[in-house]
Amino acid sequence: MWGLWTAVGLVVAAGLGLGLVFAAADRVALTGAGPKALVEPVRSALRSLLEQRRTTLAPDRLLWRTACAAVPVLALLSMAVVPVGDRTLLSTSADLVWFNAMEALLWAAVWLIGWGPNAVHSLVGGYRFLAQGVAYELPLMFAIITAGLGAGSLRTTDVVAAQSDLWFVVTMPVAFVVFLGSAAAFAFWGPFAAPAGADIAGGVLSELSGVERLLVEAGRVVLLGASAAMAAALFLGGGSGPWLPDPVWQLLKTLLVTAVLVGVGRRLPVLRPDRAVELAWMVLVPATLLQALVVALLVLAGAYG
Amino acid sequence: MDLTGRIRRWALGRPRVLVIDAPGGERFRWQLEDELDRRHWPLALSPADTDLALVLGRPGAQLAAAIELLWSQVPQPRHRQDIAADGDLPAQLDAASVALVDAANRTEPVQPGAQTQLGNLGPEPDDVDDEHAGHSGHEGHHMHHGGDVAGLAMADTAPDRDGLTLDVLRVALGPVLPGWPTGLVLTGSMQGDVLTGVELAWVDGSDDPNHGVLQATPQAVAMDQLARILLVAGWPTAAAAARRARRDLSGSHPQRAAQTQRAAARVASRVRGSRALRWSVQGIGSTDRGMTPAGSAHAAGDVWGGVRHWCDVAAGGEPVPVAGSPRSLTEASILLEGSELAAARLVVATMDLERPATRVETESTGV
Amino acid sequence: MSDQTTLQTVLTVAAALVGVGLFGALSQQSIVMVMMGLELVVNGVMLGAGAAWFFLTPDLPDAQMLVVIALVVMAVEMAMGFAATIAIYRARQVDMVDMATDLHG
Amino acid sequence: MNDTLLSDPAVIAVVVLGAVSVGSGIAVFVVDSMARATFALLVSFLAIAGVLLALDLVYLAVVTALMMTIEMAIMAVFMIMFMMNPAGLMPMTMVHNGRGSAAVGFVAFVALTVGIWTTDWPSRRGQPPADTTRQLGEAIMGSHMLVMLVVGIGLFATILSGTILATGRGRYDRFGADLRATRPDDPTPGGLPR
Repeated sequence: MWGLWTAVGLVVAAGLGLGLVFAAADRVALTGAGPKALVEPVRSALRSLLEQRRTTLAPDRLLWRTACAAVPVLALLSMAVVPVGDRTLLSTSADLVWFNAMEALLWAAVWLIGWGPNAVHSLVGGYRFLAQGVAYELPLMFAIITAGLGAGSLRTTDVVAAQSDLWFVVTMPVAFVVFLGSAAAFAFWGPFAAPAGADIAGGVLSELSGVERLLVEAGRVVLLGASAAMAAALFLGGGSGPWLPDPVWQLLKTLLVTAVLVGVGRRLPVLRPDRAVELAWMVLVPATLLQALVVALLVLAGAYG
Repeated sequence: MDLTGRIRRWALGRPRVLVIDAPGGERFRWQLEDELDRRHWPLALSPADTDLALVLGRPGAQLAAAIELLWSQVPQPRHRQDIAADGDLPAQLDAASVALVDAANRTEPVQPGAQTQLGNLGPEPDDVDDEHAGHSGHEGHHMHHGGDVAGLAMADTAPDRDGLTLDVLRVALGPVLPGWPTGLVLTGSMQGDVLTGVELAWVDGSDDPNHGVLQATPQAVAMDQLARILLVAGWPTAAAAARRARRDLSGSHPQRAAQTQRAAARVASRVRGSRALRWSVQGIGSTDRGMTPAGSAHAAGDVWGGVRHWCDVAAGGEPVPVAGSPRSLTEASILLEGSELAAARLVVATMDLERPATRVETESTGV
Repeated sequence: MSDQTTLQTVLTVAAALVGVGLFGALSQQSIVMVMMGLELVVNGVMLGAGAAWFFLTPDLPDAQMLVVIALVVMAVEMAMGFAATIAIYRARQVDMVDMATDLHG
Repeated sequence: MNDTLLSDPAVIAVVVLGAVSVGSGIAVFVVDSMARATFALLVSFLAIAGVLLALDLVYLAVVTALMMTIEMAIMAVFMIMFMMNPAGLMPMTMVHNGRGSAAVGFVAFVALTVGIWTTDWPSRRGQPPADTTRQLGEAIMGSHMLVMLVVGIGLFATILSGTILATGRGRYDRFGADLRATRPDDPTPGGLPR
């Protein structure tokens, strides 16, 4: 059994590491500068530390600052239920719901980042994020629950164990794709970056500088990294694989998911939220429900052992 | 050099740049953007995100005042530099970079201004106080006393498209925004993110006598417009590709002309062929309402039509006769009425707006 | 603390939440604020049910079901409250309970 | 079993979280700003979720946090829509009958507290299950299925009636008086080809 502080430290390190990997991959895809761009996230972080925090006219400072600090904390908390090896820092009987709840709490945080500074673009970004959040919450929930359904448990370690014969992605492709898409939506990244879009001068990020910008940006990439690790655990069999030890396999799968996510996400333009939201309600919700139905029938037929 | 100094220099080695181009400096802006792309210096989206503010050309009095206000919101460390068109561009950027590190080494107690965002820059500094985002009281009904707080007027209410009478905010966009024609100011009311009562005006722009003379092929101009649209539409990788193609098109390498043409055509067909972009922008700014004269450059009348048009020109296709294509501001403001903020930004980015040829004193737009 | 004292303390907290919520629901003028008061009352109910489950009958799921029902009640209350607010506002430009009572005039 | 059911740190956590919950519950009606009131309410809910977590009701705790956060975030939008002065830039009071309401609230609290402290609570019956989430799930799908059926129908009815109450447009507005329009006439078209 790990000591508590070791475990916390490991989760924080794993979260930051995965976030850094994601940020580096993202920067390479974005700038096309090759491997040299890999250090850019570190450079940006240092630059943010050098920068002054700024304020705006009549902001709600308490809520604003709290929300900025909450984003990375929530991302790390969602990392706490991601299985590393065959254990998690926090093994509850409802890990999957925990992961989802942290993303829901992110709503409140991002909304407040948009609201706090009392500025037009920022507020519009907050509105966009809420609309996006409402639309993608249900598909995400159904996607996560589908994995739980296949395993017959909400515990992530049970979900990984249930895939010893067959990876869930084979029978749950829709849930897998929706999970990754929703993760991008909750981190307002890639095609779902409308809340921080260039058309609203950076939206929720438009008034952030210095440490606060660093916190929010770090939270976003940590969430994306944690989601990639979670996707590997929930749908790609976690650490299972031949020859190599489990954690190595898990890391490889996580890196693969990261690469695919970045590669696809940076190939697309931002989807305008008013259109994407209709797609989420009218297509993704029924699609994920059907997916859950199919998996439920497979469970009844005994397909998952 | 001590370690901290070295780290500081490294950290600021890729400063985020806010380019402010006084009208008429397009060609020079292209060179600057190419140089920034070469150095991988990212473009800033807002003052909060800015390290370096580079001012191109000679801004007129009103634009200069707006720049001053914007500059007051940039957090330390920061550096602002006027870039001269006839100077050595890389040398000037190197100098700016050094000056930025110097600024970081000095610890100045200057606080950035407590203004809200650059979206709030009105044509006159007095207007800034009128804009006020979310904190909206209902002046129009119940026992509320109206008035203003912290110099900010409370919001008013007005009928909206859902039949609810909700708050409206007075907003002003411009004159400096990413992907926005510098010097253009949009004033209007906003409910949620829907703009009404839109009025457009140019601030005085440039003092430069060579103002408005852009020596470039229509193809390169179209590629520039495409880069702007893609930036606003949120497709940074394609925007960078368009900027690269623009550089090659405006360069003088006759021996590589065929290659340049192929590259330009590739960028154009990538944008044209993007289903995601088409799905996102189709129907925005549609002129179904019969506002646009026939024969306008925008075949389908919407942003996607505009994108296709610019792609055709940028790919070197036959230059579509653009009879009367630069739209007047009045025409544009009618088109923007009732559109969402994002849609308005896309429509403006797609339009080839007519700039006043000489200095114009804008009358007060009645905010 | 003995178990009984702990239970009583937790229930007292629940009672305080109910009291504060009642005060809010009765005193506030804005419909949204009234709803917040009601939510606090239900919050107290949830806490009480959870404590009762843990300290009294952990072998039965009934108290857990009560928490679930409390959550559902809150969701329904929210949804219907906002729907009613929009309907009233659409008709009368009113979002305050005092003014809504004029409706039967 | 000579030990108490809750360990000492857990008791401390429960008491502190309870105090936070009540304190932020009071703050809801004290702060000027609607934004702060909404998020004070959220803090109150999250504190209760923390207590439920300490009481080993993990699923309920997490679901409470999830649902209440979403509710509060949506409430924030409504508050901006409908509230005067949501940021509290101008301090103002919007209460009626404050004294009477306070009296009612206080009397309710005192009555409940007296009841709580004078009752001789029975001792714990039975043992908690190994997996509380499973206990709840089996109840929902088994012995208490009827409750969940009613709740499900109730929620469905809420979705329908809420939408009908809130919307200002019916199908005649969208498809024309004779319902013959092939494409609905909406203020914003949305992303599906319809």
